[in-house]
Amino acid sequence: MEVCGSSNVSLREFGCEQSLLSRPDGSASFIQGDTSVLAGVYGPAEVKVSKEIYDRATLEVLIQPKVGLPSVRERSQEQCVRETCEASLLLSLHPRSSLTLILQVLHDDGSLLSCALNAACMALMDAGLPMSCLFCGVTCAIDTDGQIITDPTAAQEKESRALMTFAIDSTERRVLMSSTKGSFTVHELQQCIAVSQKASEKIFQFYRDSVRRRYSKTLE
Amino acid sequence: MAGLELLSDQGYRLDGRKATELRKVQARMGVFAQADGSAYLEQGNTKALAVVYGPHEMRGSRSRTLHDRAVINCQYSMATFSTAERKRRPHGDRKSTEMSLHLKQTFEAAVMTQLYPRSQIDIYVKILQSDGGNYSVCVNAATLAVIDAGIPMRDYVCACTVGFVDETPLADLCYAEESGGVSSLALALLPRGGQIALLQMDARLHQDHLETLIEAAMTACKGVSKVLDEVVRQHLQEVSVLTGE
Amino acid sequence: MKDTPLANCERDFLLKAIEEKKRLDGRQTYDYRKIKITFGTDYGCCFVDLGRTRVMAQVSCELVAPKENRPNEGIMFFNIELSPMASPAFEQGRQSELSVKLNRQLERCLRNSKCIDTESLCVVSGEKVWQIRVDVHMLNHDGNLMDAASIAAITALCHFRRPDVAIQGDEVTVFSPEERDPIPLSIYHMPISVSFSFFQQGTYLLVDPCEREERVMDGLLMIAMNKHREICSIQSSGGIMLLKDQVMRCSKIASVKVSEITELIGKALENDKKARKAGGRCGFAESIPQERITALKMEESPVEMMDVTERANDIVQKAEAPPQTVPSPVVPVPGVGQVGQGLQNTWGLEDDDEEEEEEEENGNRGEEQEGKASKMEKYEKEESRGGDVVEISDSEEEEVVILHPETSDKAPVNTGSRSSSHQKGAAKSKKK
Amino acid sequence: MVTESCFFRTAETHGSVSCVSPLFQSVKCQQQHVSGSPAVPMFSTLKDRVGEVLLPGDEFTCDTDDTISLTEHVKPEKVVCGPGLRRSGDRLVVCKSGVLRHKQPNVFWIDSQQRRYVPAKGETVIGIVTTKSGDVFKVDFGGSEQASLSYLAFEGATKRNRPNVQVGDLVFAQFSIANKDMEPELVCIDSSGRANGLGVFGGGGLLFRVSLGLVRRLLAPHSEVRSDLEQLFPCELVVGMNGRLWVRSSSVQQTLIIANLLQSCDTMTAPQRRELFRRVKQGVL
Amino acid sequence: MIGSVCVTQSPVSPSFLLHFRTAEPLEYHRSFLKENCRPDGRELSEFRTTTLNIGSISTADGSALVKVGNTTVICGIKAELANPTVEAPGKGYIVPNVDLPPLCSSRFRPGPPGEQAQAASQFIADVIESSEVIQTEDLCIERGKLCWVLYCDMMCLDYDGNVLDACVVALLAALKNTQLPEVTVNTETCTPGVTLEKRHGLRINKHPVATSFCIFDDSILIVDPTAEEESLATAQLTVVTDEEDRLYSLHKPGGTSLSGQKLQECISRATARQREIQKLINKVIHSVKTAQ
Repeated sequence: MEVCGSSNVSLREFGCEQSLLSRPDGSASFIQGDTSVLAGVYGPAEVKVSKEIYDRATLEVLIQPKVGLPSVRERSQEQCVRETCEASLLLSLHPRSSLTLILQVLHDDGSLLSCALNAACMALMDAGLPMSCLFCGVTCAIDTDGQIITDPTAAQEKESRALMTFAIDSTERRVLMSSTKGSFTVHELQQCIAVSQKASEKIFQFYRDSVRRRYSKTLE
Repeated sequence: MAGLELLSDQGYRLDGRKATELRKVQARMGVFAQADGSAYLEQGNTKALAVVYGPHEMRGSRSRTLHDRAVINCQYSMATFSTAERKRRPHGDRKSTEMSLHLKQTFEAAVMTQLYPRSQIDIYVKILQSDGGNYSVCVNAATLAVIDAGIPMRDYVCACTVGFVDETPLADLCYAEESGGVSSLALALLPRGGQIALLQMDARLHQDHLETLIEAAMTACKGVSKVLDEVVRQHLQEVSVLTGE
Repeated sequence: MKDTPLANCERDFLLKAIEEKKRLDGRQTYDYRKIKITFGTDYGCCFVDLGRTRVMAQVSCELVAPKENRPNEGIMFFNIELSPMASPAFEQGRQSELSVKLNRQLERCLRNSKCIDTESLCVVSGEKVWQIRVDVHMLNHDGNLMDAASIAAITALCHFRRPDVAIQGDEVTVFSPEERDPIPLSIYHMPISVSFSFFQQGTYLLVDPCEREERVMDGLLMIAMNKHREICSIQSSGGIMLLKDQVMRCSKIASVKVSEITELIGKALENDKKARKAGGRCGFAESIPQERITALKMEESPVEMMDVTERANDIVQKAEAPPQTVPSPVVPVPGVGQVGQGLQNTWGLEDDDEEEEEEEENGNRGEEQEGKASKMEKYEKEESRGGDVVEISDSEEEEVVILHPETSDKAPVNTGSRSSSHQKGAAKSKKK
Repeated sequence: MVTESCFFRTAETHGSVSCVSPLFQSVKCQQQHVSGSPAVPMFSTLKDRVGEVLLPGDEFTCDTDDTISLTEHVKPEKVVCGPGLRRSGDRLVVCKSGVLRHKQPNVFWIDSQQRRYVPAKGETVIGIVTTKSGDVFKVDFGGSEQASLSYLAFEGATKRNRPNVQVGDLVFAQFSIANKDMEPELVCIDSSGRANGLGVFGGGGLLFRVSLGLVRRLLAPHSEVRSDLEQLFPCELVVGMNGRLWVRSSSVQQTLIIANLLQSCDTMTAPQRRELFRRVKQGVL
Repeated sequence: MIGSVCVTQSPVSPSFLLHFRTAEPLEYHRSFLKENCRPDGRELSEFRTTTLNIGSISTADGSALVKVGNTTVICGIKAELANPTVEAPGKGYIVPNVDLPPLCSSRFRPGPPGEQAQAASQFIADVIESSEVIQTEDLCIERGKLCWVLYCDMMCLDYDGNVLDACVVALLAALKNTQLPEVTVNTETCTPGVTLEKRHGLRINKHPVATSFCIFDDSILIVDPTAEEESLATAQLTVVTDEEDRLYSLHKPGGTSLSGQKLQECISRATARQREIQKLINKVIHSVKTAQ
């Protein structure tokens, strides 16, 4: 149960580029090791009458896999990302309009859902949509020896006994979204949550650094 | 297809035609009474039926209305029994959707759409029997149907498929030739001005031969246009006899 | 979502500029925008930037049964996905005219031109062949999607490596990249599409139109060619009327452009090969332009693990332990059981209503209060029966409160909510 | 065409830009009502961080027993929050990423590089007429729905004398109604019925898009970008708050240069920009 | 109990309450939650009555009908013979599918499965995979040649919230009820022979049980939400656990954030629920056996 050997408990090299596409209102690509996701946001824009909600904006999330057409797995991930975004966006400020978030998987080398969440958050920020807080995704794997591995690669994911992805909010560092696979104990769960909360600090700091860098030339 | 010799040493093709010879074209206009215009056309063994409705008010989604000209709506379909193997989807697959698009594009160029702003012209074409040159036969049939409907056109649009074998262009390919791995080129022409309304080519061909092939296609189209012209004149004569003028 | 409409003044200005041989981004009439070719981490993943147009192609393979009429040939499948990311006008999963056009043109350009040796993809004749699938994703639409897609697709095909296979008897073994080096596809030639847009009834002609130019053009001519000056496909689209001379002129320009682009692809592939050989990283992290202020990268960093275990233990220990005993379910008839007498459903089971009642008569007053007090700690064996029990019927029509008198011996039979017999269950717990 | 040969029409009609926008007044944070404490702490913490980059979720709380309040003891003050700042209980929460800006005496807002426009009453935008229906034109201004513009909302327009506006024309108009729950409405006249620079555009010129941040910088009272540009070519420039710019100059070439220069301004520092402008000037002249 | 008493004592008429509920559903629920109870009389951490019926569909190889309050889910299991996949020649496979047809609620439209149904199917598939409720090796008859495929179709007949919990119970009970016929492979002809008379049950390794929660107004946790509660909630959460207190899923698709402590409370409640359901299933299964 003890967490030792901190070598596994690290985040891979990560990077982000905002506003890289000309058409969407907001875009970002997020890279964790070799895993990479491209996100584009349109909105607030015109909404289809059938999807209109009178007191808030309609958010649609589309996840495009790299090969083939979206399947049930993507649908379930879309739900996770959408509801996480809905919790942090102030949708009531743009009633009767539509927001569309498209996530294109560029490469999957583990921790895909967390990378998608991070890309989504950066793209929403780039689009300037009002948000009550930021969020980030952290994936933890537990290997067969019970060791926790943060931000696992695809190979590590394959060998792990359990895999958990959490979305953590930036204000209180609580769990916005949780999606797990495999079996684990309560202790392991709580440890993973605690580790993710720690890791989230790093990611939020990274968000801040990249936004700061971006505005560095307009500070005057 | 090494076994098939598409062009014999004597210069004859599989079905005994010469290189530049067209297949026999037979056509009738005004085959349906209720449609605004209709035509049936046979070109060799390929048989097509074209029906035109309109110009009429916009139907379906009004958002497609163009305020300065008419919208042309084409649908191409193949009868389930038209090919050797039964066709599962008569229309709606990628190939036939593309064919519909090509027909639409051809007739947008030829029909004087600016005379009918905010309206719609429907052109439906069905292949009853397919033996090569489907696109060309459809265009030729549709031209007659449009003329039958009395819709003004800049000129006849005539189409023909040509192939290229042993440095020789072959006019009006049949199915055996098309599938025999010939470079084939489909061309829709407004013969009087020599304007190309659609140009489509598949398979490999050296750039230097392009001109010869286009030339051959244009000649073939002009040949088709003569036949169509005769059909139209004959039809008009019959009609005027019937109406007693 | 609708695209932004085009204003009349934009149209007029663009046409006027084209007449003066000026283009929005300062290009000449026959110039391409800057083409950038990059590769992903995988084999067969290629990004093409054509100015601001951006597409990604990914090649994948799979063992499938061959088509009946071609038992010795592998299958090529192409799919261009007009992702809504590229333009607000694109919708997911809809077969638009544009999508049909692009898909067919790509098929014609790469499949019908027989640029790939499909016979080499046959594993067991008539049984197993490789299906090569090319997915092209449009990421940003700034005009001339076709050329970008064709460059991306052919480059990705050149870059792709399929796993090696061995056949022993009727057993087919697929080797992983570690076991045996994957094999590139055998490609005969590289067809590349070049698009020409026509303006003012064909008077003016531009190569590589951008999105705004596409919106004012009359029509488009796409010519696919390889560097041996062999035309692989020609397609005109839009209601234009071309003259033969124009077509010939376009084909000449195309041959020049194609040889330039082929060279560029060759260089890009070469560079990538070198980088991979040198063992350098060639993933996406390397592709982030460091000089841009919109981009930032952070090195691998450890996560602070100081008090994680303590925190987790703390939470687990502080939480209340789950109860050790739980109420037993009621089994009125074989095959039917019930637990949790909190609230009834409005349905009765078809055949078991009559027998059910007797089973549920073993009430017990005191425990209800106790269960409530002990909050989730104690689950009693049998469901309890309260004295002055208040029960709310769950009918949808009205939220009425029914006050039941002292429990009767027998509950009413077969009512919608099998009422009073099921009182508040002992499964009483409360959230703090 | 409404324009005379003036440069920067918008800047004149619009006057001092962002702070007059009612958007600012609409999101008011009245400190004294919130917690009863003097507003000074909040005010000063806000002021301390002006020019910093803030992210959504960042908060300003006012501690009732803040010692700073002693140093600056003044009467309770209002803090006016602009875009990107929201009141939530007794806190002020940032909801957009960008740079915190301040304008005397007590206006604060977040300056971001957003691209999608959200309409605000009183702001002037460049719109494209998409349809004529009944008594109104529908105008696309790049927001979440189309705005309506009445036939009568033009200078001198009457029931009989309708303005000559075609589908696809550009209009320079001001929002008379803009809130999240209603269809936005545009007018091409000011309160006294005069055009005052608003109206339909004449022929020619090029329309292009830039970020909303750049638009605000162009419209600022002493805009450096604008003064740099003034030295380059004589041109007409119309700036819509919705990120649309319209430019017309003596030749197609010059118009294209100006458009490309402005589009690249977002990612340049002031010296870089001046250097580029200088090079262009030398190259062209 | 407190809530219901409080309502009876209040002088408002039932029709007022009905209108209140229709016009201001959120306020209506809040007024109950303030008193730590819910409009249907339950306490915050109380489940609705769970009724289980096993083996009601004789055409299926295993079946179960579960009712949680009004929510009704029926699960039928059909076993078919198939070839194992190339990747896993020694395993059979399980194909779950959750169907939310238009008949169970007006919120579902005819046509291809909506997002909720697809997400539910994925959730069930994940639970089966994570918990290894059945060793897929058990389903293999002859390595590389023949195996069983279990098609587990869960259909919702009446939708009143918390469909995931009901699905998991129905699936588990149906699996326990499943009797597969014996299959022998003829070594000479390589054709399988099925003996329908000789049947045997599946080995069930684990008893995963799901417990769903809703969060109201960002703070109040309630268990087993009804459809109305689900639509008003700010977040949903499902915990899956087994008899050994191992967790198989902590599925929270988004919504209001929760702290580790709150999650722990949910897990404790889920553990109690697991005991309850396992007992229920065992007892019902036992009753069927003794009756035979």
